[in-house]
Amino acid sequence: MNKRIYLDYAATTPVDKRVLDAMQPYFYENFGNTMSLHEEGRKAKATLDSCRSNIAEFLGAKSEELVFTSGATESDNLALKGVAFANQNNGKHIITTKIEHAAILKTCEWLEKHGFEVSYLSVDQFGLIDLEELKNTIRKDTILVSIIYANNEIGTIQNMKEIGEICKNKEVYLHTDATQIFGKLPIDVNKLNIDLMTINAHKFYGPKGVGALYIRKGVSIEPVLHGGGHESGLRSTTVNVSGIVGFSEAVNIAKNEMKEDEIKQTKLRNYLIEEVLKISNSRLNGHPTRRLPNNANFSFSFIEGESLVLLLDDRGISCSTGSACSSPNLEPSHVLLSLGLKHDQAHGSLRVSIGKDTTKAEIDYFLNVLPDVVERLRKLSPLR
Amino acid sequence: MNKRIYLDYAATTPVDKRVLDAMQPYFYENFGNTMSLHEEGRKAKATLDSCRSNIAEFLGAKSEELVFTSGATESDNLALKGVAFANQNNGKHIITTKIEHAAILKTCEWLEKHGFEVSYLSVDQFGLIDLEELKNTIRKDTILVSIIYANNEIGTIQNMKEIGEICKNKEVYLHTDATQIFGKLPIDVNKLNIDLMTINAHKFYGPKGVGALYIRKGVSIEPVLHGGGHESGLRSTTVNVSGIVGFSEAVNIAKNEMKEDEIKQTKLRNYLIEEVLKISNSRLNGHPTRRLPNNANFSFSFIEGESLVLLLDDRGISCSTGSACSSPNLEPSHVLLSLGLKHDQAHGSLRVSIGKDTTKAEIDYFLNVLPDVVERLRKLSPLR
Amino acid sequence: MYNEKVIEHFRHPHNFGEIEDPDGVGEVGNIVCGDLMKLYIKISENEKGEKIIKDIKFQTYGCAAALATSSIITDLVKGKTLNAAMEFSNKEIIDALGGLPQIKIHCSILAADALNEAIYDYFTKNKTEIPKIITLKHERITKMNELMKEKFQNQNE
Amino acid sequence: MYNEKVIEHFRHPHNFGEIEDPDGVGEVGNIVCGDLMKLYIKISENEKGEKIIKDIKFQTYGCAAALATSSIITDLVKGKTLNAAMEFSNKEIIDALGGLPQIKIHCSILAADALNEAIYDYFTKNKTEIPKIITLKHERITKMNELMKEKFQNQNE
Ligand SMILES: Cc1ncc(COP(=O)(O)O)c(C=O)c1O
Ligand SMILES: Cc1ncc(COP(=O)(O)O)c(C=O)c1O
Repeated sequence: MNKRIYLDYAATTPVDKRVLDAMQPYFYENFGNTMSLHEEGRKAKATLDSCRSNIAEFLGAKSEELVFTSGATESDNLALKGVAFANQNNGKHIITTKIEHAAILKTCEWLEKHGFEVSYLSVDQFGLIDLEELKNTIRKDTILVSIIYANNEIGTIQNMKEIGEICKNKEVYLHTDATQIFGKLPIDVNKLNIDLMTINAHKFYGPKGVGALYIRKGVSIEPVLHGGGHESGLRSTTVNVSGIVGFSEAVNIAKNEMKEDEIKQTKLRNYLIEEVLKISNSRLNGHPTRRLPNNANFSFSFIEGESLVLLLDDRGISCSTGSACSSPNLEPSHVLLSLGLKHDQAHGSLRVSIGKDTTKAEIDYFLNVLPDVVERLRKLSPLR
Repeated sequence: MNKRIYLDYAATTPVDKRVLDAMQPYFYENFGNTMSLHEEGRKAKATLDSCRSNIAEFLGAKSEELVFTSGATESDNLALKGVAFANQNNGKHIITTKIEHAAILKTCEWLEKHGFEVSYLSVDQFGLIDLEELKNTIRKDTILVSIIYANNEIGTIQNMKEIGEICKNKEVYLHTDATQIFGKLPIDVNKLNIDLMTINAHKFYGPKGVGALYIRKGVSIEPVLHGGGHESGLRSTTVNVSGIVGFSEAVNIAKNEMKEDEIKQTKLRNYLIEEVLKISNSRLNGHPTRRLPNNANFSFSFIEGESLVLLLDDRGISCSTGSACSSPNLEPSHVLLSLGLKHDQAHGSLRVSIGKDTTKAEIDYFLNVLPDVVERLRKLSPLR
Repeated sequence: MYNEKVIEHFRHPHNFGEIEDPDGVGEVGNIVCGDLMKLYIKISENEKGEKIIKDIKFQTYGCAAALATSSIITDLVKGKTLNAAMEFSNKEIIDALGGLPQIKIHCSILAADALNEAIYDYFTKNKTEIPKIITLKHERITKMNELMKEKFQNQNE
Repeated sequence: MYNEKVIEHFRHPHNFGEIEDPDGVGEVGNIVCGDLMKLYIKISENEKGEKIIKDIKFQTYGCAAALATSSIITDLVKGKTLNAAMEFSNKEIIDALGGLPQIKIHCSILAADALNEAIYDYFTKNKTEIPKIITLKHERITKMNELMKEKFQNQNE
């Protein structure tokens, strides 16, 4: 293969050409500031409004329930800190899980330093939380439950409907980080009783640096970035119109192609899993069926993930050990440890995430190379 | 004139075509996540590194002293909250001015709610702070001074060198919001003894949604957005490489053309001011000479700014009353009131900000239309 | 932010200017807030002998919404009986304009207030008994005005 | 993040595998941390009658840096006198590799430690007196290892 094979769509995706095309007019033709009174400003504002309602509609939300941000990290920070500070008179207890993205976990750590108490729900071997544990953990002073919808490393999809019902019955706000699932599977915030939801654009063929937070009408929340009062005062800064247009166009494409992509990718992914598991001492991490259509995560005993990724890279294949964010980190994946994996299994993990453009030929090439590379590293290893 | 005349470059600028060209390859060709270990990731990281050092060099800073953000608002929030929380053991007193951008003022208000004390320096009729007042306001428990370098409404440029010396002698961190001056006039953070500096891209022909905070090595600061540990842990979220490439290209253009633009725009601006002041009961706001080369700000007695802007807009001219951010706000400009203007003068203000593409013909058209429009509104007004 | 109707009235306001010898003048708002409206009315009688607003003109200092609401209230009230005018509510302005941005609703209130004050002035000048509805509103308006003045005086210190 | 030299050693490591009948074996690091190194050495004498490291091989479980440092230490030490090898410092690895990322410096320490442990093992097996420099390092390494184990055991609970 001459072309590289990109199998790290969970880290980030290329911008779809149609998305870039849609963005082009908003750099210097329609470049206005949405806050300006004049025509350039009004045009920008109208564009913003239409993108907002387009994306909101896709979620079953109202236009005014969507706040644009710089990405999922900021949305997570806004959801947690914003709700925590705005509701601290009702209690200072927050519930999340042990398998959240760093954007949630580090924010929770910060909140703990600022007087909040956080409970971390454990997960079973497949990465699912225990609904009973959730019920029992909710207290009188619990103000927020935040649960990752589909995990970024192992792809496990939570039982969001049941979670939503529990939170609704207990009258506590439910936030979910839906970054990995948004644009891949349909979501209706009302059917699921979700109060706040984090999404971004660059995980489904939109541009980087753009995200949003869905905030159900009536949820009390305060801003994290203070300033000129944009986004109904919840997120100040000159609005990145071209980025939001790209986000909205990515949604348009998802509306039309999501179903088809899901079927195609699930099939490819299942084939991939089946073949990879033929390698001795390999295992699949995450849930066998309740998982993102594009995610596979493996552990190979006796070898370490970074080496594996770099040797695959040498052969023109791009994967990751876990989340891209934790790459320079020395600790093994907190997600895999939470599943009950031993440290060596957690160190030896490989995340393969496919995308719109992934072909069977690419997967076959990968399947051809992988056993080789695993074998080579095992030869170097003192472990047997 | 068929084409619209955009005289609101202080609100936002169109992206320079060369900037957009530079960005194009980073949407789907080089789209990697800077945190990924594989080739796509390493390429993205290398691009990020080279942009960072390019922009840092322009400021006389070291590469590792620059943290990318989503814009000036976020940079301001990071500077103030980050330094406040990291240094609260040394004191909880912060000094700023009465003429800051909302991104500073609203952040200060928030800090006041969280146990910090903020002193607001007054300014003279031209918008300059009193250096003696600054000296006398610095206390043992002052941890940060934050002063806007060039004001976004009236364009007044502070005596930053003297301010820097005072802060250095008193051993207190100096932050400046340089959003409006960056890319227009040369800045050397070392010569000016600036410890933290806010800049962004969209005010000088770069894309929206991208900014940076210069943080002198050794300054203690903590993050505002928590997550995967990007930007040395100071600002998490997948790095917006295409945006940063655009930012860097805007800097390249500024390096080459800043001087020439300054001369051209100052000349046009002076002509504009001279002609506008021929209108009866008009005045120039801000400093007669220490002002941004592209800024003019006027008050016209007996009429109100929004109406003026909208009637000019009808004639194809885009200006603003003050900062774009405060447009939907009913209060008159806090900046103009700080200069000692009466409420009616503050309400009747017009900011005209020119840019790279502004021509004398455009200014002449504006000068032709303006007296007419002022006259019309005065006819409607009960004030004489 | 404004709809076409509002912009149209702003661009081409109706009935602006002064009435030379008005029967009543209402002035509301203040410069400090950025909106000042002055309504002039001329009263006469119709065939039925009812008092009507024969003529009405405005002078306004303020934003586009202030000018548009001033313009449209003159349209809405001109030729109406005084009795009808006394019942006038700012909702009629909003409806006639097809809506106003939330933060500009106060302009419609201001215009309605100006009409009230002009009618109050007419009754005062004529030394007739002032209808309760007008006096009550007048008192509220005066009160509000004083409060605003106080608020902004403090701010200016 | 890695330079070419590191990547080259990672891609094509030198002297990997086991020595059948080694004179000393050093094993350091642990799976929990993600790096485990095993160095095998074979000792003989040169013409001057000095003890030399005749052969050296490694087996390593770990990241690219762990593999590269393992590979290069075998190059650097092979053929050296035992006395010289006893003075070996991880800086030589870093220099020979032309630098390592800050967070990977510990891999070079690990490799140097593995060498020390292999030499310690050689002296122990031969029941000769163990030089002070080797014993001191050995004690530090054992201590560290215990601390790490403790730390991670707690984490796993
Ligand atoms: C002085 C100043 N600071 C901060 C900002 C906010 O910039 P941004 O829109 O990039 O957040 C602006 C412009 O809007 C500004 O002029
Ligand atoms: C689940 C999840 N949350 C949050 C993020 C952070 O997204 P962003 O880079 O847009 O801040 C990511 C991806 O990086 C993610 O996968």
